Amino acid sequence: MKGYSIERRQFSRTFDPTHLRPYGDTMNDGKVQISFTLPVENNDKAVECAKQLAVKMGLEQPVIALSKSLDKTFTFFVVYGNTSYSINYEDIEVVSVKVETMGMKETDAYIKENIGRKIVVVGASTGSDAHTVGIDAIMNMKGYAGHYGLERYEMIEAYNLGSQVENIDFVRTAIELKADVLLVSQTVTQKDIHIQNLTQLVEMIEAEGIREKVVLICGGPRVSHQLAKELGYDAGFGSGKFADDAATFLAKEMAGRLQNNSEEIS
Amino acid sequence: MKGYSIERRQFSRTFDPTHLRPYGDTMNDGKVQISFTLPVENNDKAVECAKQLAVKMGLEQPVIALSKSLDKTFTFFVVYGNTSYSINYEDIEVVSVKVETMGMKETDAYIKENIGRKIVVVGASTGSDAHTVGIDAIMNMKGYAGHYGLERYEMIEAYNLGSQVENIDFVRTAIELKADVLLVSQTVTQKDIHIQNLTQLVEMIEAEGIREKVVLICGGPRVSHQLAKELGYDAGFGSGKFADDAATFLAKEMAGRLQNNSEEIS
Amino acid sequence: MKSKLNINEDLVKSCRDSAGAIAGDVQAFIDTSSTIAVERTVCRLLGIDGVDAFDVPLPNVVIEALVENELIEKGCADFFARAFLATGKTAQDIAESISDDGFDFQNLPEYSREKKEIIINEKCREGLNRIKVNRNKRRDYLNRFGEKEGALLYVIVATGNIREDVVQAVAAAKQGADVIAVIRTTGQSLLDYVPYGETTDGFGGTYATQENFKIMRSALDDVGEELNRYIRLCNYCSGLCMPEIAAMGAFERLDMMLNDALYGILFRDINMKRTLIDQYFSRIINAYGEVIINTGEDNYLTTSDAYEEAHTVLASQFINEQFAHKAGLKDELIGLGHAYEIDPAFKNSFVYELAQAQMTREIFPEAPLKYMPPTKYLTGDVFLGNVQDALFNIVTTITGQRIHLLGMMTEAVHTPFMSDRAVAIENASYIARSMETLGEEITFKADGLMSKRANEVIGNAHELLAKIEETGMFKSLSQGVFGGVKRGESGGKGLKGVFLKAPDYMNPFIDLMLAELEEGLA
Amino acid sequence: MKSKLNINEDLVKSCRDSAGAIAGDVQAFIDTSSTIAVERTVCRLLGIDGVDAFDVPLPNVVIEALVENELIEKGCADFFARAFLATGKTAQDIAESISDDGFDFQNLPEYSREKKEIIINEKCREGLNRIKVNRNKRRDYLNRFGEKEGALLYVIVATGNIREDVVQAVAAAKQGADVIAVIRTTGQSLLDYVPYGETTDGFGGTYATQENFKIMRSALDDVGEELNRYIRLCNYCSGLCMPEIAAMGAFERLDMMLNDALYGILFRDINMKRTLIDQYFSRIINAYGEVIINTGEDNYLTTSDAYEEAHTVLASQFINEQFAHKAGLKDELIGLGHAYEIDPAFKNSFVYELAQAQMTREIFPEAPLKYMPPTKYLTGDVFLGNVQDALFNIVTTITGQRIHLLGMMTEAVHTPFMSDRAVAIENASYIARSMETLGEEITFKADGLMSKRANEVIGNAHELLAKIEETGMFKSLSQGVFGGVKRGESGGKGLKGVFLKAPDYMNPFIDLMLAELEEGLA
Ligand code: B12
Ligand code: B12
Ligand SMILES: Cc1ncc(COP(=O)(O)O)c(C=O)c1O
Ligand SMILES: Cc1ncc(COP(=O)(O)O)c(C=O)c1O
Repeated sequence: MKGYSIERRQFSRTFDPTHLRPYGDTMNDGKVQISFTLPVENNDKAVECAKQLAVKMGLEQPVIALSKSLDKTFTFFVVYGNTSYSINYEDIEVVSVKVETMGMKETDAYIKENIGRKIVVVGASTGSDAHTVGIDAIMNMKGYAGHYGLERYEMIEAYNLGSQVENIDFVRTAIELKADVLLVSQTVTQKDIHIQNLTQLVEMIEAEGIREKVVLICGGPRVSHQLAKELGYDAGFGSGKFADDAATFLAKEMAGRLQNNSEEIS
Repeated sequence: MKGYSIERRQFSRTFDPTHLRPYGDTMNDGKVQISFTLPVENNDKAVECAKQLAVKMGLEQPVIALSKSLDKTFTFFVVYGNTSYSINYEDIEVVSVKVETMGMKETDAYIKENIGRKIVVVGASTGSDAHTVGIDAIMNMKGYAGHYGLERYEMIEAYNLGSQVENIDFVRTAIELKADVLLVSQTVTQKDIHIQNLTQLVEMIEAEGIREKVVLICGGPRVSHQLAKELGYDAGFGSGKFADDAATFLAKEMAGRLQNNSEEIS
Repeated sequence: MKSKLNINEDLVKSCRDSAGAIAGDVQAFIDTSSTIAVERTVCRLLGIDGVDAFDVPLPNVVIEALVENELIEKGCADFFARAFLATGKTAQDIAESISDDGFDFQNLPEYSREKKEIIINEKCREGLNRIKVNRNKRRDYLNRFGEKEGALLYVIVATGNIREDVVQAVAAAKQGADVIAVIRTTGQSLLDYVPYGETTDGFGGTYATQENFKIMRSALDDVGEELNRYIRLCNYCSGLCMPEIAAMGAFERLDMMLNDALYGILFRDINMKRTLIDQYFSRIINAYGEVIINTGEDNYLTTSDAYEEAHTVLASQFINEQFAHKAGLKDELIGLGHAYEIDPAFKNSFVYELAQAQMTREIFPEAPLKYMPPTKYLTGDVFLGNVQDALFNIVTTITGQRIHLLGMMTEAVHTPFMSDRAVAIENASYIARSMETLGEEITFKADGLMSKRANEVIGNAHELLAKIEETGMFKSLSQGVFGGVKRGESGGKGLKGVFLKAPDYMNPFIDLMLAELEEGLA
Repeated sequence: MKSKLNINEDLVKSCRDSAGAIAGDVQAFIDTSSTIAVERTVCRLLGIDGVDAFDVPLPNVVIEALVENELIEKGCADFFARAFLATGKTAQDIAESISDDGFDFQNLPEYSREKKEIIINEKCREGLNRIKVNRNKRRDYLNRFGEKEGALLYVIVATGNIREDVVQAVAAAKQGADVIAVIRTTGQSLLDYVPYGETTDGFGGTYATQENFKIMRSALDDVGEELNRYIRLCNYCSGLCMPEIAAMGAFERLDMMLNDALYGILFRDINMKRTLIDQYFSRIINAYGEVIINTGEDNYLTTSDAYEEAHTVLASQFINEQFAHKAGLKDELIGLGHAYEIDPAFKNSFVYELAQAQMTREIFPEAPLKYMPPTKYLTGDVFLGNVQDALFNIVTTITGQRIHLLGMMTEAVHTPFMSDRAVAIENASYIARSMETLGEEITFKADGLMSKRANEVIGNAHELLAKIEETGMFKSLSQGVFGGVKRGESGGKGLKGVFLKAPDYMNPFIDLMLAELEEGLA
């Protein structure tokens, strides 16, 4: 008998942020669950393959909880095991929206005080994307999940252009409407079409020479603030973010810019 | 914009057993699903940690489908992505039970013809393990899932000692009953207690000098033939194996040994 | 069957009357006009296929030429009647010569109505016979294998590559799927032509082409033989090519087609006149081919709240039923759509969905209702997602929905993996098995929440239908009655393709098929 | 409430009568004897705690000494009465001097019955007051926070380490759990003593010790304050130490205890005489502390088929109810066990489980039924497992089971991860919310499958009870009536610890508690 450790693996059970590991029921036990399909017949050899793949993925002593035929030459696996990998939590740097979200009334008051006029916001689901529920959630009067949309804000003039709006039309309309803020929604992410589309928009706006004049915000289920920043946006909002988050950000961002400008001028 | 590949990853879509990869909806796409909990608060930083862990596990472009608070400092993640790892299917070697399973009548006939007397089988759930359903499934008259148990076999004399049978008592009883075959069931695997227990049994049997005289079989939900062989057993049966599988194996194994013996003698 | 919900039958009847009036109104308009898609379909039914050197399908080439030559108002059947008489060639040959610029439109002779009718009717019958062969083949299969009781498990494949789709579809069939729908590539519905040949490069779906239909049909027939079950094939004919795709489906023995002008209007911004005319012809073809249509009311609940706007779904179903009847579809072929899109945070959400599904079942007793799973409220929580789908599966099992579109636990993440589909099929099969006769075992409280809710929904639908009847369908759509989406009468894509029929316009297919359908498909 | 299943009430009554007779028979035996566990419990209730230098608990030290000195037959209360009178010391001091070998058994004087009763009753009341304080504290909490309607979501923690258990339990409470059960380490039920102190090294569970109880209780009280809910704590007192653990639980305000001699007999091979005597005293303590007991009939279905042996569960529940009544437990404290262990491959499995659960609910209308999830038929298919658990959750929601032990999708894989529990709680909460009033909305067909099934199960239980009444409980157990497990009257662990009471045997706790309980807990 060789290769089997009889005793439970010894590991420190103290939380260590420099070696952050997954948690099953004990600190640092490293437990993870994996599932995947292999394009081979369901037999002992396939199970061994699954095990070895799990090992390559860093699992120690993977347990194949399930191997199930999906077809003659396809087998689905569910695997549990403990990963040997850890993450240094202290090294992680992320950019996130820092401002604390205000309510609608608060934001309206803030705009009144700090900007003194209505903010013009133009939004759309751009490119070939036909999903409107996300941008509607942010803009429509009734809002979403109990958060009123921008149309209901006293100090925001909101234009929702709908979906499948080509970037070129979007930019043109924004210029016509003298938009202060552009909101772009992207839902379809297959083949990274959202990246492609969002990048194109930034480039167009830069080409038009209005990048500095507008606050540029994108959103969608697979959009993070980090991604948005990397793509050249001022902010990005994903799932679980609502009109009030966006409104707070755009109001503060506008105010911040005004202040900078006036400082520069003075 | 850097670091994002706009175009879909190019990979060969031809099945290649030397580079077996998981299958989502396209050959070699490498798709896997992972879930785990990290002992940190649910925020952007935690999401980034989850992503980095997934990357360490070999996932390219992991998508964090879910990040959900379990408590203030625990966050659960569901991640999808494509792994860069592959397995050489042709290199995989597994030992598996090769014989084709016979039905009860067939096995009885086989024993009559090849052994010419009843085979004495003694089984138990050993050590501290109190699970009897597995060994009962194999031995009890009524069997399990439509497979009759060994007690119903005409040519098998079956003794089911039940559960929590200490190895020492098990061996003693087996000797008393002149057992040809020993069946051991192990269900509890925490802290690898089954390995510990199964190993101890083999050692005892060797110490008693009867290893060559008995067919030694183990079983249980986490037992594979491979594991059984490594531990020194003649065979191992896991989930989805029934009395007929065990009966076929033990009959053929007995017959094989008889033949070898008679060959050696002549 | 007595209503389990004490449904107000008078109100239901009144809804149907209103819907009949609404559809009648629209039909009066439809009868005045045709579209380039309808005419291209006539080409296809006459046997024209293939593309030119620039990959433009020959039906498009022909119809563009007729438009250019101002021959379109009489219908392309009129043109072909004349061309047949003049040249003695097949439609395909004629089309090819048009494509090669070798057709002399200038000197095409005119013939008597009678002569034209004789020759064109003959050619049309040939086309229709191709469809009949398929119809009979399906009937044979169903006789041989028998028809499944209970819900048909419907799954989608969407790899973009028809060959990979086949792999997925075959695996799904083996796992227990009864219907395979090949999702179309994003945006195909806005193409004013149908792509040609085998394709492997769709995006979020696979091109609907006749060759792709054929490839999948044959794969499903093969696996069906293996499994001793008839595996149905479904595709989508909403969009700018409704009747063309209906014709292709009829030729390749598709069994179901998503077919709904309202869906195109609201969710693809297609012009309402264009698509309602297209829908009429497409549905006649579906009816003739015994292809079950699926309507798209479920989509309303992706943009509107399922509880508050439940009545809009019902109202639209009534209208769609009437449109379908006008096109010769029997109730057995009308797969009205609805969906389990209620907010899972909502108290008693399941109870309301059960009431809605039971109500729909009772109001359309013969229709093979198409029931869509929760999608909007699925998140990346795949474990909970599988439970949301389970509740949906239960409603179907209890209320006898027929076309049961399986929910995917990964709905919010990606188009389904092979394993996602397997998980979904196992979920649905387990529930169908473990609750097999539950529907018969339970009754609902006479004056309970469910009964009240059902009657409330009917009441609201009744009111809405009355309003639409008064306002007219086109104007109502511009007011956003469905899915909260507003569309203008002259807005949207494809209006350019609509034209007024000349007094001597000719499309014998319509008459031939409707006549046969009225006879009850001899 | 009218039966939804048209249950034959006469047969139910007759079952109850049989069970009463069976329990009465056993009770006659119980009253003749005591056990070392009962006597150790008297020690604990008198305030003895702690261990000696070899980690042997002082109650064990004392009782072993009494056995050795042949003083046990009169009961340790008799000994302590004499020792109190002779030494004037506390029970703890006396125990310690026994432990230090400093107690002079030889020269312990005898006193009149009256004198002994006066002093021992006084000391006993002190012990009982400790329990009353807890009882009142629980009542206060429940008054403050209110009692939850519907099912109590019950989850287990099982890390082996009480500190880690606390982390899990607190997280579970925040996710929505109402009851936390700390699974015991494997094999603790076979220890003839209760381990002492805080422990971190259990195996498949955590040692049940008084200190561990205290640690968890305090953590749950804290998180309860935060959540404005009273979080219940559960542990296990089946096994060789039933009454001792009951006493510890009463001291530390546990709210529920698994408590079932039959479970110990069948699944832990504990001697039936021993554990039935222990059970009696333990249940009196549970009753006095207002601790809900949970019985173990669910376990029968892990070794027997749920459909075929459903009646054995019901028969055993009837018997357990009678045993509980004899120990002064009100119906509100009798958490009879059953389980959703039906084979998922079985047609209509859900319908049968629904019938069984509804039947149980109607037969024991006041009992806080403990309903166990599917376990045996869970496999490594965690996705399907979550759906199996969903069906179980639905049965509880429809039929109003009270103690709802959440199923884990990873049941066949490992003891629950924190995330497994979260998935389970989300599953159950979603279903409870979305089907909140479904139970009120539906009725079952008068002469349907469910009604027939329920009455069939009752009929079979009736027959079985009649047979047990005739054969006697002990002999019936040796014939394998429950769970297919056969146990002999003199087999199993712990028989050595049973002794016949002397005629002047004394255990004032029994009388004091029963008297108060009869008064209705003043
Ligand atoms: C409803 C729906 C549809 C409806 C859309 C109706 C409509 N008018 O929008 C219909 C049925 C028409 C549809 C069509 C298609 N869909 Co669709 N659809 C969905 C579904 C079910 C829900 C999306 C939704 O409405 N979510 C609710 C909203 C509120 O959430 P949200 O968009 O994330 O928005 C929130 C945040 O992200 C944020 N946000 C979003 N945008 C913005 C913008 C700004 C500025 C800010 C600040 C914030 C913000 O705020 C919102 C509130 O929190 C999803 C599956 C799912 N459950 O997610 C699939 C899904 C998005 N669809 C998908 C696909 C593939 C399609 C099709 C391409 C299918 C096809 N082949 O035809 C077509 C798309 C056609 C096209 N050209 O785009 C895929 C996308 C896969 C991927 N990742 O690329 C999904 C994930 C389904 C799947 N599993 O395949 N779909
Ligand atoms: C029923 C059950 C119990 C019952 C057992 C009743 C009984 N008399 O057996 C009870 C309630 C008493 C119980 C107790 C405990 N259980 Co338990 N139990 C289960 C459960 C639900 C089902 C097991 C089962 O019966 N499966 C059905 C049988 C037929 O399958 P099988 O054993 O795999 O057998 C098949 C094959 O493996 C093979 N086979 C098996 N043995 C052999 C032998 C031979 C020779 C051959 C040829 C083939 C063969 O053939 C069979 C047919 O195909 C599982 C969870 C699950 N769903 O798996 C947990 C489980 C096994 N139990 C578990 C635990 C931890 C316990 C306890 C330790 C809990 C505790 N702390 O007290 C105690 C055990 C006490 C002890 N000392 O062992 C864990 C084990 C975790 C692990 N991997 O270590 C599980 C997985 C539950 C969990 N998630 O925590 N349990
Ligand atoms: C009625 C109807 N038609 C068509 C479709 C699909 O259409 P498209 O291919 O235009 O996305 C749907 C999709 O949900 C539908 O409901
Ligand atoms: C009634 C009863 N008591 C006790 C237990 C747990 O006992 P042990 O700690 O002996 O495993 C169970 C477990 O299922 C039970 O049902």
